[in-house]
Amino acid sequence: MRIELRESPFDPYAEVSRFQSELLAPHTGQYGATSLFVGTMRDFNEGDTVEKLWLEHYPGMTERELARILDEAAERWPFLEALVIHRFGAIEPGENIVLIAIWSAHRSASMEATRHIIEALKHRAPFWKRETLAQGYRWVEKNTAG
Amino acid sequence: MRIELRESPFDPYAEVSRFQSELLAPHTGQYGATSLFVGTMRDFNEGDTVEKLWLEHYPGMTERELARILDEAAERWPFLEALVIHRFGAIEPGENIVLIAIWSAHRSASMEATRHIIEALKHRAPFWKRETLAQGYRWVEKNTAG
Amino acid sequence: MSIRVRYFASLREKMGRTEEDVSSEDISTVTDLWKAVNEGRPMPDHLLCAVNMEYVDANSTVNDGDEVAFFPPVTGG
Amino acid sequence: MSIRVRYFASLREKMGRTEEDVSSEDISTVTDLWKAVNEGRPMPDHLLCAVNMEYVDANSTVNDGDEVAFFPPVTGG
Repeated sequence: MRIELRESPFDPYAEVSRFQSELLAPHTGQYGATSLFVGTMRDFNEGDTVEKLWLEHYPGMTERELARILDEAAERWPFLEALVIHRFGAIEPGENIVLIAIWSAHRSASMEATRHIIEALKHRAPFWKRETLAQGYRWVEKNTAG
Repeated sequence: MRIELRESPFDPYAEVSRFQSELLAPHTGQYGATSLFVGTMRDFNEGDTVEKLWLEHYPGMTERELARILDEAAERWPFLEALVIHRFGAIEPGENIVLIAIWSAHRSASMEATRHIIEALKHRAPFWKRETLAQGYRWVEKNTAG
Repeated sequence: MSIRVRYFASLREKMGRTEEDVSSEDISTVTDLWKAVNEGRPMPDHLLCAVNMEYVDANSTVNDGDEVAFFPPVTGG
Repeated sequence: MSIRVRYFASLREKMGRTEEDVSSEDISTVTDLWKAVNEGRPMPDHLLCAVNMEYVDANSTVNDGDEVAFFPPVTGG
Protein backbone atom coordinates (compact mmCIF):
# COMPACT_ATOMS: atom_id res chain seq x y z
CA MET A 1 0.00 0.00 0.00
CA ARG A 2 1.57 3.26 -1.09
CA ILE A 3 0.33 6.84 -0.67
CA GLU A 4 2.25 9.67 -2.28
CA LEU A 5 1.77 13.42 -2.45
CA ARG A 6 3.45 15.12 -5.40
CA GLU A 7 4.20 18.73 -6.18
CA SER A 8 5.09 18.08 -9.85
CA PRO A 9 3.19 16.41 -12.73
CA PHE A 10 3.13 12.62 -12.86
CA ASP A 11 2.26 9.99 -15.47
CA PRO A 12 -0.29 7.67 -13.83
CA TYR A 13 0.26 4.83 -16.32
CA ALA A 14 4.04 4.87 -15.89
CA GLU A 15 3.52 4.93 -12.11
CA VAL A 16 1.13 1.97 -12.20
CA SER A 17 3.48 -0.01 -14.46
CA ARG A 18 6.42 0.66 -12.16
CA PHE A 19 4.47 -0.11 -8.98
CA GLN A 20 3.12 -3.29 -10.51
CA SER A 21 6.51 -4.57 -11.60
CA GLU A 22 8.02 -3.70 -8.20
CA LEU A 23 5.31 -4.64 -5.71
CA LEU A 24 2.97 -6.95 -7.56
CA ALA A 25 5.58 -9.27 -9.05
CA PRO A 26 5.33 -11.69 -6.10
CA HIS A 27 1.55 -11.75 -6.62
CA THR A 28 1.62 -12.65 -10.34
CA GLY A 29 -1.26 -15.03 -11.00
CA GLN A 30 -3.05 -13.97 -7.80
CA TYR A 31 -4.69 -10.81 -9.04
CA GLY A 32 -7.34 -11.11 -11.70
CA ALA A 33 -8.49 -7.50 -11.54
CA THR A 34 -6.93 -4.06 -11.52
CA SER A 35 -9.06 -0.96 -11.29
CA LEU A 36 -7.77 2.57 -11.86
CA PHE A 37 -9.26 5.98 -11.45
CA VAL A 38 -7.39 9.02 -12.74
CA GLY A 39 -8.67 12.52 -11.98
CA THR A 40 -7.42 15.17 -14.40
CA MET A 41 -7.68 18.95 -14.31
CA ARG A 42 -10.39 20.27 -16.61
CA ASP A 43 -10.25 23.74 -18.16
CA PHE A 44 -13.87 24.42 -17.19
CA ASN A 45 -15.91 24.32 -13.98
CA GLU A 46 -19.40 25.59 -13.20
CA GLY A 47 -19.63 27.17 -16.64
CA ASP A 48 -16.36 29.13 -16.39
CA THR A 49 -13.01 28.69 -18.08
CA VAL A 50 -10.38 27.74 -15.53
CA GLU A 51 -6.81 28.72 -16.37
CA LYS A 52 -4.97 27.30 -13.40
CA LEU A 53 -5.57 25.42 -10.21
CA TRP A 54 -3.81 25.77 -6.93
CA LEU A 55 -4.26 22.86 -4.56
CA GLU A 56 -3.68 23.58 -0.89
CA HIS A 57 -3.46 20.73 1.62
CA TYR A 58 -2.83 20.04 5.28
CA PRO A 59 0.56 18.31 5.34
CA GLY A 60 0.53 15.41 7.77
CA MET A 61 -3.24 15.18 8.11
CA THR A 62 -3.62 14.52 4.38
CA GLU A 63 -1.40 11.45 4.50
CA ARG A 64 -3.07 10.20 7.68
CA GLU A 65 -6.57 10.65 6.30
CA LEU A 66 -5.68 8.89 3.04
CA ALA A 67 -4.19 6.00 5.03
CA ARG A 68 -7.38 5.79 7.12
CA ILE A 69 -9.49 5.70 3.96
CA LEU A 70 -7.36 2.90 2.47
CA ASP A 71 -7.44 0.94 5.73
CA GLU A 72 -11.23 1.18 5.87
CA ALA A 73 -11.50 0.05 2.25
CA ALA A 74 -9.17 -2.88 2.93
CA GLU A 75 -11.51 -4.03 5.71
CA ARG A 76 -14.50 -4.04 3.37
CA TRP A 77 -12.92 -5.36 0.17
CA PRO A 78 -10.15 -7.96 -0.05
CA PHE A 79 -7.47 -6.40 -2.21
CA LEU A 80 -3.79 -7.24 -2.62
CA GLU A 81 -2.29 -3.83 -3.22
CA ALA A 82 -3.25 -0.17 -3.50
CA LEU A 83 -1.50 2.87 -4.92
CA VAL A 84 -2.72 6.44 -4.38
CA ILE A 85 -0.95 9.51 -5.76
CA HIS A 86 -2.31 13.03 -5.27
CA ARG A 87 -0.93 16.35 -6.47
CA PHE A 88 -0.70 19.58 -4.54
CA GLY A 89 0.47 23.08 -5.48
CA ALA A 90 0.15 24.65 -8.95
CA ILE A 91 -1.67 22.56 -11.57
CA GLU A 92 -2.35 23.25 -15.26
CA PRO A 93 -5.33 22.00 -17.33
CA GLY A 94 -4.74 18.46 -18.58
CA GLU A 95 -2.43 17.58 -15.69
CA ASN A 96 -3.42 14.69 -13.47
CA ILE A 97 -4.57 15.43 -9.94
CA VAL A 98 -5.18 12.01 -8.46
CA LEU A 99 -4.53 8.34 -9.22
CA ILE A 100 -6.13 5.43 -7.40
CA ALA A 101 -5.13 1.89 -8.38
CA ILE A 102 -6.37 -1.29 -6.70
CA TRP A 103 -5.32 -4.90 -7.38
CA SER A 104 -7.57 -7.77 -6.30
CA ALA A 105 -8.34 -11.41 -7.08
CA HIS A 106 -11.87 -10.67 -8.34
CA ARG A 107 -13.27 -7.70 -10.21
CA SER A 108 -15.92 -6.37 -7.83
CA ALA A 109 -13.43 -5.79 -4.98
CA SER A 110 -11.10 -3.64 -7.09
CA MET A 111 -13.89 -1.62 -8.73
CA GLU A 112 -15.92 -1.05 -5.57
CA ALA A 113 -12.85 -0.18 -3.48
CA THR A 114 -11.69 2.31 -6.13
CA ARG A 115 -15.10 3.95 -6.21
CA HIS A 116 -15.31 4.09 -2.43
CA ILE A 117 -11.82 5.54 -2.07
CA ILE A 118 -12.32 8.40 -4.54
CA GLU A 119 -15.64 9.35 -2.90
CA ALA A 120 -14.14 9.19 0.60
CA LEU A 121 -11.08 11.16 -0.54
CA LYS A 122 -13.30 13.90 -1.98
CA HIS A 123 -15.25 14.17 1.26
CA ARG A 124 -12.48 13.78 3.81
CA ALA A 125 -8.93 14.32 2.53
CA PRO A 126 -7.88 17.88 3.50
CA PHE A 127 -7.28 19.40 0.06
CA TRP A 128 -8.71 22.69 -1.19
CA LYS A 129 -8.88 23.88 -4.78
CA ARG A 130 -8.38 27.48 -5.77
CA GLU A 131 -9.26 28.20 -9.41
CA THR A 132 -7.70 30.98 -11.44
CA LEU A 133 -10.28 32.41 -13.86
CA ALA A 134 -9.87 35.10 -16.53
CA GLN A 135 -10.56 37.63 -13.77
CA GLY A 136 -9.07 36.74 -10.42
CA TYR A 137 -9.48 33.54 -8.50
CA ARG A 138 -12.04 31.68 -6.42
CA TRP A 139 -11.98 28.88 -3.89
CA VAL A 140 -14.06 25.88 -4.90
CA GLU A 141 -16.85 25.75 -2.32
CA LYS A 142 -17.64 22.07 -2.56
CA ASN A 143 -17.03 19.09 -4.78
CA THR A 144 -19.49 18.10 -7.48
CA ALA A 145 -21.59 15.03 -6.76
CA GLY A 146 -19.64 13.15 -9.38
CA MET B 1 -14.06 4.52 -29.67
CA ARG B 2 -11.72 1.64 -30.38
CA ILE B 3 -12.26 -2.11 -29.99
CA GLU B 4 -9.39 -4.49 -30.58
CA LEU B 5 -8.96 -8.25 -30.37
CA ARG B 6 -5.40 -9.44 -29.83
CA GLU B 7 -3.79 -12.81 -30.14
CA SER B 8 -0.57 -11.77 -28.38
CA PRO B 9 0.13 -10.24 -24.95
CA PHE B 10 -0.41 -6.49 -24.52
CA ASP B 11 0.59 -3.86 -21.98
CA PRO B 12 -2.63 -2.09 -20.97
CA TYR B 13 -0.86 0.96 -19.55
CA ALA B 14 1.25 1.50 -22.68
CA GLU B 15 -1.94 1.09 -24.77
CA VAL B 16 -3.85 3.62 -22.68
CA SER B 17 -0.95 6.11 -22.84
CA ARG B 18 -0.70 5.75 -26.61
CA PHE B 19 -4.46 5.97 -27.16
CA GLN B 20 -4.65 9.00 -24.91
CA SER B 21 -1.87 10.88 -26.68
CA GLU B 22 -3.34 10.02 -30.10
CA LEU B 23 -7.08 10.35 -29.61
CA LEU B 24 -7.55 12.39 -26.46
CA ALA B 25 -5.11 15.18 -27.28
CA PRO B 26 -7.88 17.33 -28.86
CA HIS B 27 -9.90 16.81 -25.67
CA THR B 28 -7.22 17.98 -23.22
CA GLY B 29 -8.92 19.93 -20.46
CA GLN B 30 -12.31 18.38 -21.29
CA TYR B 31 -11.93 15.09 -19.46
CA GLY B 32 -11.68 15.16 -15.70
CA ALA B 33 -11.97 11.41 -15.21
CA THR B 34 -10.44 8.27 -16.64
CA SER B 35 -11.50 4.85 -15.41
CA LEU B 36 -9.69 1.61 -16.25
CA PHE B 37 -10.43 -2.00 -15.63
CA VAL B 38 -7.79 -4.61 -16.42
CA GLY B 39 -8.61 -8.31 -16.20
CA THR B 40 -5.59 -10.56 -15.75
CA MET B 41 -5.23 -14.32 -15.90
CA ARG B 42 -5.04 -15.87 -12.45
CA ASP B 43 -3.24 -19.13 -11.76
CA PHE B 44 -6.20 -20.43 -9.74
CA ASN B 45 -9.92 -20.89 -10.29
CA GLU B 46 -12.55 -22.75 -8.29
CA GLY B 47 -9.85 -24.09 -5.98
CA ASP B 48 -7.65 -25.53 -8.73
CA THR B 49 -4.31 -24.46 -10.13
CA VAL B 50 -4.69 -23.30 -13.70
CA GLU B 51 -1.61 -23.66 -15.90
CA LYS B 52 -2.89 -22.19 -19.13
CA LEU B 53 -5.96 -20.65 -20.65
CA TRP B 54 -7.26 -20.95 -24.15
CA LEU B 55 -9.78 -18.33 -25.15
CA GLU B 56 -12.07 -19.19 -28.03
CA HIS B 57 -14.25 -16.53 -29.64
CA TYR B 58 -16.71 -16.01 -32.46
CA PRO B 59 -14.86 -13.77 -34.93
CA GLY B 60 -17.16 -11.11 -36.28
CA MET B 61 -19.86 -11.48 -33.65
CA THR B 62 -17.39 -10.64 -30.87
CA GLU B 63 -16.55 -7.27 -32.41
CA ARG B 64 -20.20 -6.52 -33.14
CA GLU B 65 -21.33 -7.42 -29.63
CA LEU B 66 -18.58 -5.32 -28.05
CA ALA B 67 -19.58 -2.38 -30.27
CA ARG B 68 -23.22 -2.83 -29.22
CA ILE B 69 -22.21 -2.85 -25.54
CA LEU B 70 -20.16 0.36 -25.96
CA ASP B 71 -22.98 2.06 -27.89
CA GLU B 72 -25.47 1.20 -25.16
CA ALA B 73 -23.09 2.53 -22.49
CA ALA B 74 -22.57 5.74 -24.48
CA GLU B 75 -26.33 6.31 -24.47
CA ARG B 76 -26.49 6.01 -20.69
CA TRP B 77 -23.29 7.79 -19.69
CA PRO B 78 -21.75 10.80 -21.42
CA PHE B 79 -18.15 9.83 -22.15
CA LEU B 80 -15.63 11.26 -24.59
CA GLU B 81 -13.69 8.16 -25.57
CA ALA B 82 -13.52 4.43 -24.94
CA LEU B 83 -10.86 1.81 -25.53
CA VAL B 84 -11.49 -1.93 -25.22
CA ILE B 85 -8.83 -4.57 -25.89
CA HIS B 86 -9.52 -8.29 -25.43
CA ARG B 87 -7.21 -11.26 -25.92
CA PHE B 88 -8.01 -14.54 -27.61
CA GLY B 89 -6.02 -17.75 -28.13
CA ALA B 90 -3.39 -19.09 -25.72
CA ILE B 91 -2.89 -17.12 -22.48
CA GLU B 92 -0.45 -17.65 -19.60
CA PRO B 93 -1.00 -16.75 -15.92
CA GLY B 94 -0.21 -13.08 -15.28
CA GLU B 95 -1.05 -12.05 -18.85
CA ASN B 96 -3.81 -9.52 -19.34
CA ILE B 97 -7.09 -10.68 -20.85
CA VAL B 98 -9.11 -7.51 -21.10
CA LEU B 99 -8.70 -3.74 -20.84
CA ILE B 100 -11.55 -1.25 -20.62
CA ALA B 101 -10.73 2.47 -20.47
CA ILE B 102 -13.29 5.28 -20.40
CA TRP B 103 -12.66 9.05 -20.48
CA SER B 104 -15.37 11.45 -19.30
CA ALA B 105 -15.84 14.97 -17.95
CA HIS B 106 -17.04 13.79 -14.53
CA ARG B 107 -16.08 10.80 -12.46
CA SER B 108 -19.33 8.88 -12.12
CA ALA B 109 -19.80 8.50 -15.90
CA SER B 110 -16.39 6.89 -16.42
CA MET B 111 -16.62 4.59 -13.40
CA GLU B 112 -20.21 3.48 -13.98
CA ALA B 113 -19.68 2.95 -17.71
CA THR B 114 -16.56 0.87 -17.03
CA ARG B 115 -18.42 -1.27 -14.53
CA HIS B 116 -21.37 -1.71 -16.86
CA ILE B 117 -19.19 -2.62 -19.83
CA ILE B 118 -17.20 -5.34 -18.03
CA GLU B 119 -20.41 -6.91 -16.69
CA ALA B 120 -22.12 -6.77 -20.10
CA LEU B 121 -19.00 -8.14 -21.79
CA LYS B 122 -18.90 -11.09 -19.38
CA HIS B 123 -22.55 -11.89 -20.06
CA ARG B 124 -22.75 -11.27 -23.79
CA ALA B 125 -19.43 -11.15 -25.66
CA PRO B 126 -18.92 -14.56 -27.32
CA PHE B 127 -15.72 -15.72 -25.65
CA TRP B 128 -15.19 -19.10 -23.98
CA LYS B 129 -12.41 -20.03 -21.58
CA ARG B 130 -10.78 -23.46 -21.58
CA GLU B 131 -8.51 -24.02 -18.59
CA THR B 132 -5.55 -26.37 -18.64
CA LEU B 133 -5.15 -28.01 -15.21
CA ALA B 134 -2.46 -30.40 -13.96
CA GLN B 135 -4.57 -33.18 -15.42
CA GLY B 136 -6.29 -32.34 -18.68
CA TYR B 137 -8.49 -29.37 -19.38
CA ARG B 138 -12.00 -28.10 -18.70
CA TRP B 139 -14.30 -25.50 -20.20
CA VAL B 140 -15.30 -22.79 -17.74
CA GLU B 141 -19.06 -23.27 -17.32
CA LYS B 142 -19.96 -19.75 -16.30
CA ASN B 143 -18.35 -16.57 -15.10
CA THR B 144 -18.05 -15.77 -11.42
CA ALA B 145 -20.42 -13.13 -10.07
CA GLY B 146 -17.50 -10.78 -9.70
CA MET C 1 -33.41 -23.50 -47.79
CA SER C 2 -29.71 -23.62 -46.90
CA ILE C 3 -28.34 -22.56 -43.53
CA ARG C 4 -24.77 -22.35 -42.26
CA VAL C 5 -24.61 -23.70 -38.69
CA ARG C 6 -21.68 -22.99 -36.35
CA TYR C 7 -20.77 -24.51 -32.98
CA PHE C 8 -18.42 -23.10 -30.36
CA ALA C 9 -16.42 -24.20 -27.33
CA SER C 10 -17.66 -27.28 -25.42
CA LEU C 11 -20.62 -27.65 -27.78
CA ARG C 12 -18.26 -27.69 -30.77
CA GLU C 13 -16.39 -30.56 -29.11
CA LYS C 14 -19.62 -32.39 -28.26
CA MET C 15 -20.91 -32.05 -31.83
CA GLY C 16 -17.53 -33.12 -33.18
CA ARG C 17 -17.59 -30.37 -35.79
CA THR C 18 -17.09 -26.63 -36.11
CA GLU C 19 -19.71 -25.87 -38.72
CA GLU C 20 -21.95 -27.44 -41.31
CA ASP C 21 -24.46 -26.49 -43.97
CA VAL C 22 -28.02 -27.68 -43.47
CA SER C 23 -30.44 -27.86 -46.38
CA SER C 24 -34.05 -28.58 -45.58
CA GLU C 25 -37.54 -27.29 -46.30
CA ASP C 26 -38.82 -28.41 -42.86
CA ILE C 27 -37.00 -25.77 -40.83
CA SER C 28 -38.66 -22.53 -39.87
CA THR C 29 -37.25 -21.72 -36.40
CA VAL C 30 -33.95 -21.99 -34.55
CA THR C 31 -35.44 -24.86 -32.55
CA ASP C 32 -36.29 -26.75 -35.75
CA LEU C 33 -32.71 -26.32 -36.92
CA TRP C 34 -31.34 -27.57 -33.60
CA LYS C 35 -33.50 -30.69 -33.80
CA ALA C 36 -32.49 -31.28 -37.42
CA VAL C 37 -28.80 -31.53 -36.45
CA ASN C 38 -29.46 -33.34 -33.12
CA GLU C 39 -31.75 -36.19 -34.11
CA GLY C 40 -34.82 -34.51 -32.63
CA ARG C 41 -33.36 -33.86 -29.14
CA PRO C 42 -34.65 -30.65 -27.52
CA MET C 43 -32.37 -27.66 -27.03
CA PRO C 44 -30.78 -27.51 -23.56
CA ASP C 45 -32.02 -24.52 -21.53
CA HIS C 46 -28.65 -22.89 -21.03
CA LEU C 47 -27.67 -22.95 -24.70
CA LEU C 48 -27.34 -19.62 -26.50
CA CYS C 49 -28.16 -19.00 -30.14
CA ALA C 50 -27.36 -16.24 -32.59
CA VAL C 51 -28.69 -15.63 -36.09
CA ASN C 52 -26.36 -13.62 -38.28
CA MET C 53 -24.26 -12.78 -35.23
CA GLU C 54 -27.13 -11.39 -33.18
CA TYR C 55 -28.58 -13.09 -30.10
CA VAL C 56 -32.06 -14.53 -30.66
CA ASP C 57 -34.37 -16.82 -28.73
CA ALA C 58 -35.08 -20.34 -29.86
CA ASN C 59 -38.44 -19.42 -31.40
CA SER C 60 -36.89 -17.01 -33.87
CA THR C 61 -37.36 -17.63 -37.56
CA VAL C 62 -34.44 -18.69 -39.73
CA ASN C 63 -34.21 -17.77 -43.39
CA ASP C 64 -32.35 -19.06 -46.37
CA GLY C 65 -28.71 -18.01 -46.28
CA ASP C 66 -28.66 -17.29 -42.53
CA GLU C 67 -25.69 -18.10 -40.33
CA VAL C 68 -26.93 -19.68 -37.11
CA ALA C 69 -24.59 -20.25 -34.16
CA PHE C 70 -25.14 -22.45 -31.09
CA PHE C 71 -22.92 -22.08 -28.05
CA PRO C 72 -22.70 -22.49 -24.27
CA PRO C 73 -22.84 -19.52 -21.84
CA VAL C 74 -20.02 -17.10 -22.60
CA THR C 75 -17.07 -16.76 -20.22
CA GLY C 76 -14.86 -13.94 -21.46
CA GLY C 77 -13.42 -10.91 -19.67
CA MET D 1 -3.15 25.92 28.44
CA SER D 2 -1.48 26.56 25.09
CA ILE D 3 -2.97 25.49 21.77
CA ARG D 4 -1.62 25.76 18.24
CA VAL D 5 -4.42 26.84 15.87
CA ARG D 6 -4.17 26.43 12.08
CA TYR D 7 -6.35 27.82 9.29
CA PHE D 8 -6.61 26.61 5.69
CA ALA D 9 -7.79 27.78 2.29
CA SER D 10 -10.51 30.49 2.18
CA LEU D 11 -10.68 30.56 5.99
CA ARG D 12 -6.93 31.19 6.16
CA GLU D 13 -7.44 34.18 3.88
CA LYS D 14 -10.43 35.41 5.89
CA MET D 15 -8.53 35.12 9.16
CA GLY D 16 -5.52 36.82 7.59
CA ARG D 17 -3.16 34.29 9.14
CA THR D 18 -1.99 30.72 8.71
CA GLU D 19 -1.60 29.77 12.35
CA GLU D 20 -1.33 31.14 15.85
CA ASP D 21 -0.80 30.01 19.42
CA VAL D 22 -3.63 30.58 21.86
CA SER D 23 -3.03 30.58 25.59
CA SER D 24 -6.07 30.68 27.85
CA GLU D 25 -7.54 28.90 30.84
CA ASP D 26 -11.13 29.58 29.63
CA ILE D 27 -11.05 27.11 26.75
CA SER D 28 -12.34 23.59 27.12
CA THR D 29 -13.89 22.76 23.72
CA VAL D 30 -13.23 23.41 20.06
CA THR D 31 -16.14 25.88 20.07
CA ASP D 32 -14.56 27.82 22.94
CA LEU D 33 -11.34 28.02 20.99
CA TRP D 34 -13.15 29.24 17.85
CA LYS D 35 -14.85 31.98 19.84
CA ALA D 36 -11.60 32.99 21.48
CA VAL D 37 -10.04 33.72 18.10
CA ASN D 38 -13.23 35.18 16.55
CA GLU D 39 -14.38 37.70 19.11
CA GLY D 40 -17.20 35.47 20.32
CA ARG D 41 -18.79 34.80 16.90
CA PRO D 42 -20.33 31.31 16.61
CA MET D 43 -18.77 28.70 14.35
CA PRO D 44 -20.31 28.54 10.86
CA ASP D 45 -22.19 25.26 10.26
CA HIS D 46 -20.13 24.12 7.29
CA LEU D 47 -16.76 24.62 8.96
CA LEU D 48 -14.69 21.52 9.65
CA CYS D 49 -12.36 21.04 12.58
CA ALA D 50 -9.59 18.63 13.41
CA VAL D 51 -7.72 18.06 16.66
CA ASN D 52 -4.25 16.61 16.20
CA MET D 53 -5.08 15.87 12.55
CA GLU D 54 -8.25 13.92 13.29
CA TYR D 55 -11.75 15.16 12.47
CA VAL D 56 -13.77 16.09 15.56
CA ASP D 57 -17.06 17.83 16.19
CA ALA D 58 -17.23 21.28 17.71
CA ASN D 59 -18.07 19.97 21.20
CA SER D 60 -14.84 18.00 21.48
CA THR D 61 -12.47 18.81 24.28
CA VAL D 62 -9.14 20.45 23.60
CA ASN D 63 -6.10 19.85 25.75
CA ASP D 64 -2.84 21.62 26.40
CA GLY D 65 -0.43 21.16 23.50
CA ASP D 66 -3.11 20.17 20.97
CA GLU D 67 -2.98 21.27 17.37
CA VAL D 68 -6.45 22.42 16.29
CA ALA D 69 -7.27 23.13 12.65
CA PHE D 70 -10.26 24.97 11.19
CA PHE D 71 -11.07 24.73 7.50
CA PRO D 72 -13.85 24.91 4.89
CA PRO D 73 -15.29 21.78 3.19
CA VAL D 74 -12.53 19.88 1.40
CA THR D 75 -12.38 19.83 -2.40
CA GLY D 76 -9.58 17.48 -3.44
CA GLY D 77 -9.53 14.63 -5.90
